[in-house]
Amino acid sequence: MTVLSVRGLSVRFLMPGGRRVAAVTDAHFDVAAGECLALIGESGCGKSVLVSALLGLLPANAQAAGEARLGDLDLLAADERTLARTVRGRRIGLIPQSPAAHLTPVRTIRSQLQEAVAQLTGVRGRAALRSAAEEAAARAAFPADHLDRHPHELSGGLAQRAATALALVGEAPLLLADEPTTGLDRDLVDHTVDELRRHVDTAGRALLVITHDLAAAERVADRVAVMYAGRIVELTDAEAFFGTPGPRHPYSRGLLQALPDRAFTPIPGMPPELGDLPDGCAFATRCDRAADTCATQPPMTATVACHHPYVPEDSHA
Amino acid sequence: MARLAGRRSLFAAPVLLAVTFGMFAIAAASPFDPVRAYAGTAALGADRQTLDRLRTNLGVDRPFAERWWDWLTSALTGDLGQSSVMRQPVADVIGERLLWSTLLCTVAFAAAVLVGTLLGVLAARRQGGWFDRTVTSLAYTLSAAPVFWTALLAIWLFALRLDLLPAGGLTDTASEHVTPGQVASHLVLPAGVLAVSQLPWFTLYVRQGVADALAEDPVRGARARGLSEHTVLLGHALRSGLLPVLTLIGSRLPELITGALLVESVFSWPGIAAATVEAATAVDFPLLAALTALATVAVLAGNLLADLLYGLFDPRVKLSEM
Amino acid sequence: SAPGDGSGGGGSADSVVIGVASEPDTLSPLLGYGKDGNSKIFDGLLARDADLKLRPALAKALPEVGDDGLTYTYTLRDGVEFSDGEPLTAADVVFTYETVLDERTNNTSRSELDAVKEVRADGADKVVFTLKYPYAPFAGRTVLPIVPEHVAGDQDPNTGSFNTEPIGTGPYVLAAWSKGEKLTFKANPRYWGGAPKVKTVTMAVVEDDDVRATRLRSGDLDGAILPPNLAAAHKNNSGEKSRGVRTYEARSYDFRTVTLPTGNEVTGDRAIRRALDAAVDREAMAAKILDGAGRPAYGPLPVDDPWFAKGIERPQDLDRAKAILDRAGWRAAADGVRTKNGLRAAFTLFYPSGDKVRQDHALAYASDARKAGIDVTAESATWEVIEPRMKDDAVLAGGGSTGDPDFGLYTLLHSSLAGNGFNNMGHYDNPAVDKALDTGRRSQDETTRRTAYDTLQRELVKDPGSTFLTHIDHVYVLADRWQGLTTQLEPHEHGFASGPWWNIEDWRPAQ
Amino acid sequence: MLELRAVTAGYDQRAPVVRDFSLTVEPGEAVGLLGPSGCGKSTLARVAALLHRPDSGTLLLDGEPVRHWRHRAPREQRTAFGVVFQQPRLAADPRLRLAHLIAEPLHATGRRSEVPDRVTELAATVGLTPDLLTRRPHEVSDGQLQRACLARALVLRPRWLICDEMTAMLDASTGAALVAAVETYRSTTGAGLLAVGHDRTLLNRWCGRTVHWEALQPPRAPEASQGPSVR
Amino acid sequence: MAETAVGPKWRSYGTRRRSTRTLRVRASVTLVLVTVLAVLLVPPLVQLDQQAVDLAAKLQPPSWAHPFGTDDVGRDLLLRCVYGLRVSLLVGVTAALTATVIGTAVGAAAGALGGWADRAVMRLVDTFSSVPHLLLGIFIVAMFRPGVWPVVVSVGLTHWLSTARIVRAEVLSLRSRPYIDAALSGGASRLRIAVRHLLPAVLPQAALAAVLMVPHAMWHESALSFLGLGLPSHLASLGNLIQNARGSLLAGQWWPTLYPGLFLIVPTLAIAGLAGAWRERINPRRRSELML
Ligand SMILES: Nc1ncnc2c1ncn2[C@@H]1O[C@H](COP(=O)(O)OP(=O)(O)OP(=O)(O)O)[C@@H](O)[C@H]1O
Ligand SMILES: Nc1ncnc2c1ncn2[C@@H]1O[C@H](COP(=O)(O)OP(=O)(O)OP(=O)(O)O)[C@@H](O)[C@H]1O
Ligand SMILES: [Mg+2]
Ligand SMILES: [Mg+2]
Repeated sequence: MTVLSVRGLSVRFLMPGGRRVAAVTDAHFDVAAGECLALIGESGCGKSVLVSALLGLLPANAQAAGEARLGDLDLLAADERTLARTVRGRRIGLIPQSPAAHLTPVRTIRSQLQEAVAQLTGVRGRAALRSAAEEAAARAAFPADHLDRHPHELSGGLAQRAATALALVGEAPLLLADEPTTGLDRDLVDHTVDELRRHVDTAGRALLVITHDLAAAERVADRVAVMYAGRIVELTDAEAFFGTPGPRHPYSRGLLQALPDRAFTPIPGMPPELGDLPDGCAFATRCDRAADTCATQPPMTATVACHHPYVPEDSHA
Repeated sequence: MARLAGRRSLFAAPVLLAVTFGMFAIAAASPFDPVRAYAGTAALGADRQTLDRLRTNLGVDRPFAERWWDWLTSALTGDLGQSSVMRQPVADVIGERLLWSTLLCTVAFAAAVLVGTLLGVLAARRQGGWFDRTVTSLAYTLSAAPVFWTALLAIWLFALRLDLLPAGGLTDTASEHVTPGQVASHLVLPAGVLAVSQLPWFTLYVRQGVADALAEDPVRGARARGLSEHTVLLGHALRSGLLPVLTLIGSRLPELITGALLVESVFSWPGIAAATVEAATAVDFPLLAALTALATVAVLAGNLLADLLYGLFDPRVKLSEM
Repeated sequence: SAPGDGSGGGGSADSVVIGVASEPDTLSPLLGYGKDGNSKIFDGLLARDADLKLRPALAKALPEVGDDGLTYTYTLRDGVEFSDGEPLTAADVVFTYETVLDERTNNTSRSELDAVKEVRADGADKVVFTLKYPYAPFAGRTVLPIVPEHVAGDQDPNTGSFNTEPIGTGPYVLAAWSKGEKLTFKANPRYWGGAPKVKTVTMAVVEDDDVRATRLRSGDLDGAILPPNLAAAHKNNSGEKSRGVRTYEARSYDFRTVTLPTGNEVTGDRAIRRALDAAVDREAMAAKILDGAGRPAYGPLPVDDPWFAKGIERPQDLDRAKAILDRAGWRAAADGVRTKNGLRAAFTLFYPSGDKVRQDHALAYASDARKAGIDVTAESATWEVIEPRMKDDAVLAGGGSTGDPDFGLYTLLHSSLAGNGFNNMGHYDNPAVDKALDTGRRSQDETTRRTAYDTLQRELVKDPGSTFLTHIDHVYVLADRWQGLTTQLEPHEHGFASGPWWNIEDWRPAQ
Repeated sequence: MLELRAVTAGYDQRAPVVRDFSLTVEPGEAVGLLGPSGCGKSTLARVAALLHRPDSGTLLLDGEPVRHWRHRAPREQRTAFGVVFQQPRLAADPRLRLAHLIAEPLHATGRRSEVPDRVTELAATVGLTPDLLTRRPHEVSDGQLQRACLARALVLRPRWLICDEMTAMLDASTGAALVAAVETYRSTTGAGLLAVGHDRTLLNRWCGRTVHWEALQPPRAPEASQGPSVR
Repeated sequence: MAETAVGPKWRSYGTRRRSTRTLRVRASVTLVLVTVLAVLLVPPLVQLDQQAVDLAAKLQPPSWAHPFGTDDVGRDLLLRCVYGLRVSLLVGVTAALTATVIGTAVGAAAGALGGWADRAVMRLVDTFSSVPHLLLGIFIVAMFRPGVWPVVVSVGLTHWLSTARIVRAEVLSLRSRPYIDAALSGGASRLRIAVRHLLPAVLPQAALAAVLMVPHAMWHESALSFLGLGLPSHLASLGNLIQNARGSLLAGQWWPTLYPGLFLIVPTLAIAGLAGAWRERINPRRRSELML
């Protein structure tokens, strides 16, 4: 059963002087119940914007097109009221990127947690709220003795855990986690990832996790989507992606090769300007397999959008 | 917190000294003539001898520093002196009137802060919407409206046209006893007018603070968490944009007192503020000094409160640094 | 509670609420309260009736004048008690006058009793005043309220509690004084003239004219003094409260004048003064600025006054004004302002700021003067600023005292008082006028005095030391619940003691 | 030489976050500092960059003890450090366009003339395309902002680089590119590097020497535990 | 790049607001321009004496001869409104600017310096604000001859206090932000931090204070004038005109109140509109949302 089904989602930012930034272009994917989809891709390729679009949290100069179905609700067409009252927090939880910036600076973590608990769950009463909040904190490994601190008094990792705790409160059927593991040490990453996995497994919930931490992605994801310059260029099973035969898109390969435990070499060239994308494949300029055909937009096949994908045999080449 | 309060109280003494001394100095330097003020309209028919005699009797030709010192030393022993315009001991003048002024100012201020904040929040909710535009235009208009004007309009509307509220005084003019019910009904108009005169600042600052906060990431985070609009507005946007408002609580006090000055005289409210202008233009040193000392204490307390509130409401402001 | 019911507005005849513009600083006669009579809490030896004639009050009869007008003997009425039950004695009278005359008492009108040499009791019920010089209108000064020595005697008259808790013999006692809000008076059951029918009188202090008018309209007040335009508006609107109100226009001695100081080269010139006198349109000022509630002033005394010199009325006559100036050598220059020997016919006219009526008079005056080629610049200032400049610059002054022409005119015009405080502001100096003033003051003979004041008024037309513009009517609006209300001819100060309520103790309910 | 000797620092005198911490970084050396989340690494980084006054202990800069911190530190000392903060969103003035953000230290130190060249050069180094340079922080992704912050840290050619979890929010390729940029800078200028993070693999790969927090600081008393309650 | 063959249906978020905003900004600019032009051009062009009293033409309702009617001594109200606006704008704008500049500078300096300097400055502010403004105003004005400048000085010198406090509070909160650390590390001096990083953040607050101060200063002027200390009360200033018209309103003549009132409020709203637009322009997020 699909929880979220995204069809042709595109997002543009209108800039002064009539320029447009194509942050997300024509994204198609589904997330099924009990499934975890990891979204990876170069910084600035549009992952966070995609998530914002799903929650209706884009700024006023943005335009969105396409369809994103959550059950029978089209998230893109829904009005702010519906989104605010029934969707956010209740049907879709979000762990935002830069959590420290997304916490209200003048209130303690405890009060924000308790507030979220009070609004999203049926828990009432001082003592009950208190313990529920502490429980939520514990789930994200947020130390209880830091609950009475304000966001600016937290370390990066602590803020990250606070944000995770807040997002888990609503027990939403779909969780969007934007870099849930930044600033965490290995133990905590594992803890968080396991918690997310447990969250998904318990009640057939779905998880869309954006991460740069490929180890974490490997640990949690069922499927992997790779984004490049606003497009999803590869969407495949995690096992195949991380293990054998490995990714098929040249970009995905480059990404994996850049890992510190592998070659630790960056993909050559500059990331493309989203305001001025080429007509064809955006990766062509940086791709060692590029050919003339790359001047046209490659169609998305079953798992990859590339004119010259690696085929399984190539993987050991 | 206690340390800050303690340190401020220590500071209060020199400030009080400076303010009262300054007041004596300014008043002495002003062209106002205490004798003329004392004599009132009778002065316009008085001859030179009478005026000279009054001048000696009132002791107004002594240097102001000397008079300030006298005032100070006797004030320290508890004797606030004799008010020449009121023909009464200063302590009596204050005793009779302070309660009513405090009542008026407190109610008005509380109303201004609460209603102003509420309107500001509602206006900020949809910036540029019709409600926002109505409220802001109204706020700017009100900020441009002199207090005596709003007062007159309020009397005209509520006392005359609608016949809802009494037009002035502390109690019904014919009544002889001060009952809480009467005071309450007589308080509505003056306090309302005073509140309305202070309202624009709160409304507009709250609106600005909330509107700015609404565009920031923390509110985006709060929204994403699924908090209700209400909570987002009050618990997050308002809380983040509250700093200027807290400041206003301290720093609008002087304006409030100035407003009370006018409101009290328009509504025949037997408070102390109306006496202030009289004391000033009459160069009634003892009364003036006592009133400024009172105002100073009020303002210092207000500012201290504001500073303490900063620490409470914005943890990024460190009390230890103030 | 709605203002209509609880307050006096509902209309019982035994209470009245009156809106006044200012509150007395003190209620102690020792500091000047009620010095002209009508003080309600107190009585003087004498009082004035509706026509301002003196009549006995605490004294049994008008005083016996002896020794060529140097002694005045009063016999006290029997059985008068202060409101605390103590009887009135001659000692109280002596105490009152002696305290007022005491140098240390801060009484501003002490100079009015300047003529008194000595006051002494002659037995328990006789008081004898001995004067320094014959002072014809002296009896008029003895309306001064009498205070009880047994209460005020132990206090410092300047600061004592008697200032706010007065006790007197008058028809009313002070029941409450909420400073800045109102004073409540109750009928004095011990009043020697019989307990008043109106049992409660409240004087609500409402500084602002417009607010007073509004509160009157809202039924919060039964009566109030109002500027003429607001009173007129009230008359038109009074239907809304469906209750009768009456408007009373009290004639007054209250004049508005422009002082023309002798020290100023322009205003000191008699031709200029006479031209100005001819150029001003007094009728228009009375009709437009005062909305008809006032009349042209042809001199310090109002046309209604029995002492007014008949025949000095004169209309605006611009041609005459121009002729006078032409003859005196003031020639019109290019900008329309006349000059003489290089001197521009221009001067500054100060008016006290905040006084709308004087402001309008000043502007209208400047406008009229301009038509005759005299450039008058109106400028507002506080009295503090005006005072030192009174001898050089014109001032829009006001004044007027009731009772006797001497009271107002001597201080206004006598050259010996030039520049003395606010007396004779313009340093007017006219021997004929001085002589008339002295005669009027000294002579006991009614005809001699009448001739003297007649001469004086005509002399003022020939050499106008100031341009008298209007006499202002004081306009009062009062609920129509009593019968036979009258007004007195009123002095410059008004509101608290003057007005239709000057004799409130005598009011009788309307049927 | 950058030397921390027995530094104790924190936000509350009674419960310091960093206690008795000692560490030395030689010029040209790259030291990785590895530690669990919330242990005080960022605090230490701020102390080292003269942005946070320690409660006790000394900081020796080329053998000279540092006496003043923050505003009072002499400008040359402050600018000897290039700092990449952990949270780019908070470390960027929201009103400045990225180009200006990068150039701000040049403006602040009166080296206006170098601005155009340095900005173009650094933008290329960290992989910022020209159109991003005209945007303000809220109009770019977190990773792009972090790149601008690195450029800002490099713009004054500091002798010491302090990178607080610089690559935590960057994808592998960009991360590798930035590390390469830092390494190039280091090798050409001989600057010292203190890289803070918890990715052991990354630090091992990047830095010549990786030290562990626990090894440098005596173990904490249990009540002051800063670690997660769930492990 | 090519949009998909069937062009996607874009859902936009905030364009409608944008167009009404443009309209509002244009209206504000026009009004401010008209005001300034009227104030600058009418007095020299129209050579009529605004002080000319004509008792016969007292309180005439608006007509062709007197589009705004006449006041209670028969002066033309239109002319007086224009003259009044001239004086009031001068007083209001100068006083508001003075107050705002002093307040912002003092507040920013106190907040940015912190510590000892902050305390000293803030106690000074406390001292100043202890005396009710009107009183201080009264005394300051009383020391000079009536005129425009004493009023400006008195209003300007008494009204910077709340701005100073507001600005300082904001600065206190801002100055511990990480981006200030970053600036420090970039070698910025205190002054530069105050001017480049703190000040821009508090400008909206200061601007709001300034806008609110304009009408406030205008009426403060009339309150002082009323006490006899400001401008001569027959001189046209909007405050004086409104003040003088009170009695007429109760007597049923609305025009002496309405027109000066409009002259006071409309420019205020226009200035507020401009300030609002400017505020949107300097707020980075609003700015990009409005695509400025
Ligand atoms: N408000 C905006 N206006 C214009 N462009 C924007 C805006 N917000 C984001 N962008 C652009 O959209 C693109 C996608 O940004 P997004 O934040 O989704 O990146 P990301 O994939 O999450 O990257 P990171 O891994 O660095 O977080 C970026 O190139 C960014 O510059
Ligand atoms: N401004 C502050 N006020 C009070 N406490 C603070 C403040 N900043 C950080 N702390 C606390 O100090 C401790 C160490 O924080 P620090 O940021 O140095 O940790 P860190 O090692 O960088 O952690 P992370 O890896 O999660 O970023 C944490 O417990 C944190 O809550
Ligand atoms: Mg992102
Ligand atoms: Mg950290």
